[in-house]
Amino acid sequence: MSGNPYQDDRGNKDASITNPHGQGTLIASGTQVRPMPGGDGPFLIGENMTGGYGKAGPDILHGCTIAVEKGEIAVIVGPNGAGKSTAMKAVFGMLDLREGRVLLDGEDITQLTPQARVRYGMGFVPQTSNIFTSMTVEENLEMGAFIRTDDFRKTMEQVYELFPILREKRHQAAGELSGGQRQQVAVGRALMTQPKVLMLDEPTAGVSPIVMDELFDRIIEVARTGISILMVEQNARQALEIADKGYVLVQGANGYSGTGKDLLANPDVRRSFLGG
Amino acid sequence: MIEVKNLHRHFGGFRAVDGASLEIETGSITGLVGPNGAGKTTLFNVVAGVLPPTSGQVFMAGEDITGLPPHTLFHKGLLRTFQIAHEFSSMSCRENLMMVPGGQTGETLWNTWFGRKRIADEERALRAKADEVLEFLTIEHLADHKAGQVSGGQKKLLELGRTMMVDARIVFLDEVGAGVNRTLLNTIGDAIIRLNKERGYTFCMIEHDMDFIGRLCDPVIVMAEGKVLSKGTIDEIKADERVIEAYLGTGLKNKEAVG
Amino acid sequence: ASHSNEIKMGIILGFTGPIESLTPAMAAGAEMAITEVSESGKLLGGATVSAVRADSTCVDSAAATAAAERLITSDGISAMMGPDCSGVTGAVLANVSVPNGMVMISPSATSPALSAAEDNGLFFRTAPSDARQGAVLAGIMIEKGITSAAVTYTNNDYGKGFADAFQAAYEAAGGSVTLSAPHEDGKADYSAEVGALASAGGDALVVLGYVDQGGAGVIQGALDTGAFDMFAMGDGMIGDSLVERFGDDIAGMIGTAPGSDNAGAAMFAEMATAAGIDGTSVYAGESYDAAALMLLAMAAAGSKEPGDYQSKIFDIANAPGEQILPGELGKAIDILAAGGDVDYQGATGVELVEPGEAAGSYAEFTVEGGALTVVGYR
Amino acid sequence: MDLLNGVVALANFVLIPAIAYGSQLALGALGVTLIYGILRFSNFAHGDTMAVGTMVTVLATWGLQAMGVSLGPLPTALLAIPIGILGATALVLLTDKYVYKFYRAQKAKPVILVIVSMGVMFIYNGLTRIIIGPDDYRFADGERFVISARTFRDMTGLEEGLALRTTQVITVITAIAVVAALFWFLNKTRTGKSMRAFSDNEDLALLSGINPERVVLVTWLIVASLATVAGVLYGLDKSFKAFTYFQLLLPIFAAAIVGGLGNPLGAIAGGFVIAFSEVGITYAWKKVLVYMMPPALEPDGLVQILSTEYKFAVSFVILVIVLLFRPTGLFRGKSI
Amino acid sequence: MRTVLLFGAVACLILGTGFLQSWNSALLILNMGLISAVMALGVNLQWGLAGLFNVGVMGFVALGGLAVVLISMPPVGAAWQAGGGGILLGLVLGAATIVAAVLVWARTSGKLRGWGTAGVLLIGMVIYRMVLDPSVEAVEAVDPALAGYLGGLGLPVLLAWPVGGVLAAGAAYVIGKTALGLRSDYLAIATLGIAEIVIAILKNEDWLARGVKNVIGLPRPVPYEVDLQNDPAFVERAAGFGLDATTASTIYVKIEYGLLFAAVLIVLLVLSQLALNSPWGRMMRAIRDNETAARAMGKDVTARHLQVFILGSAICGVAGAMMTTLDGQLTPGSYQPLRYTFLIWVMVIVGGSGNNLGAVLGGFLIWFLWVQVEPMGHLLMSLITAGMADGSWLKAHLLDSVQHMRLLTMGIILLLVLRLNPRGLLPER
Ligand SMILES: Nc1ncnc2c1ncn2[C@@H]1O[C@H](COP(=O)(O)OP(=O)(O)OP(=O)(O)O)[C@@H](O)[C@H]1O
Ligand SMILES: Nc1ncnc2c1ncn2[C@@H]1O[C@H](COP(=O)(O)OP(=O)(O)OP(=O)(O)O)[C@@H](O)[C@H]1O
Ligand SMILES: [Mg+2]
Ligand SMILES: [Mg+2]
Repeated sequence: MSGNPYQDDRGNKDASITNPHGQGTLIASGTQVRPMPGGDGPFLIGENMTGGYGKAGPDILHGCTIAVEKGEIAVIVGPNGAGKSTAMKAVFGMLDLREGRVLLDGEDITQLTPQARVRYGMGFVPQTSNIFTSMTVEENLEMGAFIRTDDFRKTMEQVYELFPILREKRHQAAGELSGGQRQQVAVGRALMTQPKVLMLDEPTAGVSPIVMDELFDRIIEVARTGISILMVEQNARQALEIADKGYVLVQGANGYSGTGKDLLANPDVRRSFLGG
Repeated sequence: MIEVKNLHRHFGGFRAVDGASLEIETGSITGLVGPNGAGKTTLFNVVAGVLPPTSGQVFMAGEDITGLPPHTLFHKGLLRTFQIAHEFSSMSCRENLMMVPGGQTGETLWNTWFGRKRIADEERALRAKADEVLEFLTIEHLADHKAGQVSGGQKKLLELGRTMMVDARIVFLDEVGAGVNRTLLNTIGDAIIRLNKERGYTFCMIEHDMDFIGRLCDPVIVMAEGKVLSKGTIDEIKADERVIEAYLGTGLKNKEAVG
Repeated sequence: ASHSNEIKMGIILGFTGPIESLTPAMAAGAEMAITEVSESGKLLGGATVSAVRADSTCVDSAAATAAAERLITSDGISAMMGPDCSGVTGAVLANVSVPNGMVMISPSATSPALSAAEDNGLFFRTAPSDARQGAVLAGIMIEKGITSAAVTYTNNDYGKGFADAFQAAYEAAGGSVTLSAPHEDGKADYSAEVGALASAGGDALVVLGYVDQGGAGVIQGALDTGAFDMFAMGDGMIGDSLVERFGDDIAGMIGTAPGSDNAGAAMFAEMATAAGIDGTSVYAGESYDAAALMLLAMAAAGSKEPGDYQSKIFDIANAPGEQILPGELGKAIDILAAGGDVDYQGATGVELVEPGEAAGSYAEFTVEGGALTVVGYR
Repeated sequence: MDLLNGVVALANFVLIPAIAYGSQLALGALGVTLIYGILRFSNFAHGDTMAVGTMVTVLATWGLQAMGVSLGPLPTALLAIPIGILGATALVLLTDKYVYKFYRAQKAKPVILVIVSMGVMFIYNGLTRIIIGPDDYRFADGERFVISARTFRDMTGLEEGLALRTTQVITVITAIAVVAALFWFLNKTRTGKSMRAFSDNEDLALLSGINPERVVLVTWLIVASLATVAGVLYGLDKSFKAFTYFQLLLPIFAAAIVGGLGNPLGAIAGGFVIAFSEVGITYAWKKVLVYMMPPALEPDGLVQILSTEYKFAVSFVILVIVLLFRPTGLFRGKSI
Repeated sequence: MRTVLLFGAVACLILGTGFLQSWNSALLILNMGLISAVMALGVNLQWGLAGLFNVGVMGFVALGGLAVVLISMPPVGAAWQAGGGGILLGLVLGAATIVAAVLVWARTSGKLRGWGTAGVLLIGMVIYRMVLDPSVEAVEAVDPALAGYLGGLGLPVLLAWPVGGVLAAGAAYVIGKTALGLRSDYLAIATLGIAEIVIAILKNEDWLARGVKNVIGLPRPVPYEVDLQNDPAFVERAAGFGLDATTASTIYVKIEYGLLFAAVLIVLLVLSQLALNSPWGRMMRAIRDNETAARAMGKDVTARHLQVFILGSAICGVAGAMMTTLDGQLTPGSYQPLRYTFLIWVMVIVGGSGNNLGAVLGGFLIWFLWVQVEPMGHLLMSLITAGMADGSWLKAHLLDSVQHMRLLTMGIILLLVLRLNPRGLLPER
């Protein structure tokens, strides 16, 4: 509980008056619909980000910087509560930044709403509740393509090729799938926007090893098509294996950063964050 | 300790648990693994009384406990933790622990009015015990923090701590490892082993992290498509062709080569 | 000094609530009497009389009690005209009037139960008890050869008491009631009630409700489904909106409401028209009479204290004495001042019977050519 | 012949009124269910929203009538409905802007919104009464009947009459049309699907580029229109009285819940279940049975299962029974 | 500190009424405020402590009112002779039918189950009606204008207060058992419905409490003003205070009522506070925070919810009995959800949900406003319309609408508090 008095429902579960199903938690920042001129630099960068939840909440990020180049994979690791998910949300504009800015392809998008960022080519798969459970798999994918006005049949075909199980279950409600299958729907949905950057928050949490390997493979494949990938992972070793760049977040600030291999080789990092 | 006999749980036409039978020996730390959608969580929910079974029975130490509600099972010594920590967020960590023991004098309304003295004594004892547990979990400094405001891993420790407030006989752990930092996970693993050794708790845990399973569990039960696929030590499981095909995959070998 | 020369009369009526369309004329009626006396300058050595209005809501006893309490304790009234509906009247009587020793005359509380209320001789009404109206309505129907009827009443003390009285009288006279079903006012739908009443059948549908409320809804339903085409109605239904709404669809209906054909009624109507009020509106005359009775009683007792004048009300209202009609209040005060005796007739031919209520005379209405007309008195 | 009389009596006193009443409830319940599904709370102010929409329509109707506009046999109010919808929409959107939006931004829990809607209910309640007053107003004009009982009797020579009111026919037709349109809208159009997505998972909808404020706006628009249409049809059939609309809240909620909250189809079914149980169970079946049964078996009582006083109790008991056996309502709740 | 200040402010409001209007009015407001505070306390127990959304407060209040009639009115002998036994037998049969139906349902299975249960219900209903109906008719025929019901037990009226609580608790048990036992919690609609049903029963079952014919002249726990006025000793004492007998007696009676009500309020308040600050309260907070976890930690959530629901409802019942005692009559027609359900909710929310003192404060404050908004509205409207031409349509209309300001004001207050002070004037801890 965040201590927000407006969110205090006193444990009420009365089905005849309230429907907590699928209620949002994200507080969208930003007001504009167009990016501002920015500067040069990496393809996507959250620079010196400082901020927290709500208007008055404490800062959770403290001058944290995260960047990813075109077609590369960047991985964020760190202890629980370090602010990894928060950093992702900040990059996606679901959090008010008190300092710092976010640049995409050289344009300043700090003031954009999340919807607008989707239009500018960002895709995001949250850590939890990342599918529309009451809609069919196909409708989930359609919703991924919500902002597109062109024909998205082809992209959908590609997603089905990437995740064949989804084609089988296309007319089934996504809520009836198992954890791993849901994860695939979630990534598929994000791919439907044809993003330039795909942001994944712990895509492999609760996924069996076989699916995890599969997912990592797919992620590499996606990256090869020129899409930049920014992801948070607790399966840090496998993730850093495939990462071009790695960040270790500690208490909302950059702890270590470097290429995936560097971090794996760093004894400090191994001991403190990768479990030896 | 727990015996599941030919258990079924269907959702509409879908058979999430489809005739699973398994036993959890007293004093063991049993691992439960299996591909996504194998029905592990569903099985857990049925055993813990959250979902009623479609058919089949569950026994605990020879007693039929099929379909009993969670709170009754708790008093029989069957406890569970949650995959996503379910702390009492507006209460302090200490209170989170103090509320656990059942049958407290002060939980009866009448006594809150006319049994103040007895309650006070009991509370003192409870408080001491809670502090002890917090110390065991190395989070004694958080005793007065609101549980909603501690970190995710600490919440998971708190979950475990609750099982220590009473004499649990069997504890079900649902993916304690998912989303937990590996360093912290090791701490939790240690705690589990100590509880098992020192207090004689029986554990049954769902987990996907084979290293973690390997370190703690013996035996390991593998589920697939609602049925029990195989059961054995971690090495037996890792060698089992059916398990590799259905769950582990061949990728495992590469990974080990890397790690 | 000015204190002794000022008399306030509380007028507590349901300005909001189910009979809010009747109350403005009632209040105006009472105020006519007040103005008349005040302007005569003869009462208690030229005291001015003024009215203080308060809302009884007709249904919410707590609100009515609070309002009455305020009238007595903070406005300092010497007499109370009202309340209107029987339920709140009982509450105000028990909780405010009796404790404070305030005389009250209700112009329209017609529940038979009030006859037995504990009142210390403080409570009177210029409207007759519904027990009598039930008998009158039943009598008219039997005379017209209607021997079976379905009854629907508004589900409150007025409706229920009225329906009981009607049924008893009707059955005693040889009629048969096929079904007596209540209807709630302000409800969403009356199909169920209409269906049940229609199924029970009968030569006529007796509607004992309010014209601004569910009563009209039931009639509408009965007309629409063709379940009944003959209607009989009590006083709560007699109002302009009845014909506005149904016109000749209910031609030939039978209606009753308190009223009399004495000379006073016509005089009152004339006076009222002059004052810009509808004098034929139900209970307007009763309200005039209620106010007048209390003022004359004050004159007779030579005091505005309720305890002093309460015993005079019977004397004023009944024979012997000189008959007093509306507009003759000044004359009456003169007679009283001279030690004479008056027999107040007023707008409704007032005749009080024990324990302090009007003996009752009723006008019989019907709808003819799209207009509500009086066809006789009983 | 007797059989036919029985059928006609049944149709006249049970079927037709129940169908019309059921449609009115269904339209109301549809609005409640939409808000429940998309904005996630039960709107206690819905009855009063209906009242406001209808009030504006009534005022506009009077205006039109004063100007001499008429629709011939149809009620003039139909012409005024768009104005009513406009009024209700304006009020509802203003309320959203100054009241609900704040709580949405705070991600307030639904039950807080329920309480807020209670406040809004008080305000609408007062507002309607201040503007038009608490009285009963009638604003129906045009031809009252498609077939009146008398005409029917003359036509067919049957003993029993059958009355069919214009408003009843309009109500049923509108209800069908509105429901069909709503289904098409929710399941086939992009905006509709985005509303379902929003209802399912707000955060993810945001991430898919769906503009939440737009979804909310469209929802209020639909709800205000539904409320106005339901309210006007109801008022045409009966009459307009602010208090009655508040009273309608209970059967409307019951209908929405019986059907399965959040499910539009359920709202329709629920409306009819409630209406038929209210009218059917308290109906005195004697009239029908007299025709149907051989004279020897004719009942002497009224054959009324429950007296009309308890008609609401009936719908409530049915609600509980349905929930006991189908905990989420007739149609599984939540599938907007 | 804040608590003291706010209570002080409300006290000032009531005292102000005393000085500006009259002490009788002030005491009347105080007494109803005390009753409202008790109601708010009950609702706060349910909502504040357990998040139970009771929208049927009216029903429980009305049941409390019924208790007053059943306990304190003298029995009507003739009615008992005419059909008392029959009615009791009928009720027993009715209950037996339901029990039998439940048993059949529980013991049988398959096709037999549905039909068997239905059959038992149908036959039971027919027998029940056959026994009950003639007795009811007979009872209602006994002097319908004055009696027509069985009357009460003729016991002291104060006894009716706890009995009112018991009646309400009984109803709450049935509702809670049903609604909280469903797979999801459907308490709101269940209470909304049951409240209407309770009122319907009170209105239509004349044999019980005269239905809509009202029972007037209920016995009192305090002396009658008239008796005081006739008591020379009292008159003398009143004169000592410089008061005339009438004023003194009315004030005296109100003060006595006030003391009785205050005693009830204080006892309930102390009991709730004790419970709240104990392991029981901790358990309830845990349940509120996370039901699933509490369940897994061995707490019987449904039973606790049921307990709190019953207690809260019982308190509302007690308050209802107190209110009917104060009114001196039972008028089923006057129970309106806006006044007896939603207004109580406003009190709790404005006062501060979860905080018992807050609920009490809300009870006083909102009741004060409910009573005083009308005169204040008058003033306001006169100010607004002062500039308008006399006799203008708008002016008349606005002045006519004053009584509707009440609802509007309550709504605005609720919304303002929810917006600016969402935890209420006195937040929980
Ligand atoms: N909606 C929220 N409102 C307020 N505080 C929040 C919210 N979500 C997270 N926090 C706090 O922000 C901090 C960082 O949380 P975050 O979810 O970013 O951690 P994380 O690094 O992703 O951890 P994990 O690995 O467990 O997912 C935590 O202390 C958490 O309690
Ligand atoms: N409430 C439900 N309704 C319908 N199907 C369900 C429901 N709950 C689970 N299932 C289905 O049952 C199957 C087993 O689910 P379960 O959650 O037990 O899998 P699991 O073994 O825990 O998988 P994972 O490791 O991915 O969590 C899945 O296919 C899931 O879709
Ligand atoms: Mg995270
Ligand atoms: Mg699982």
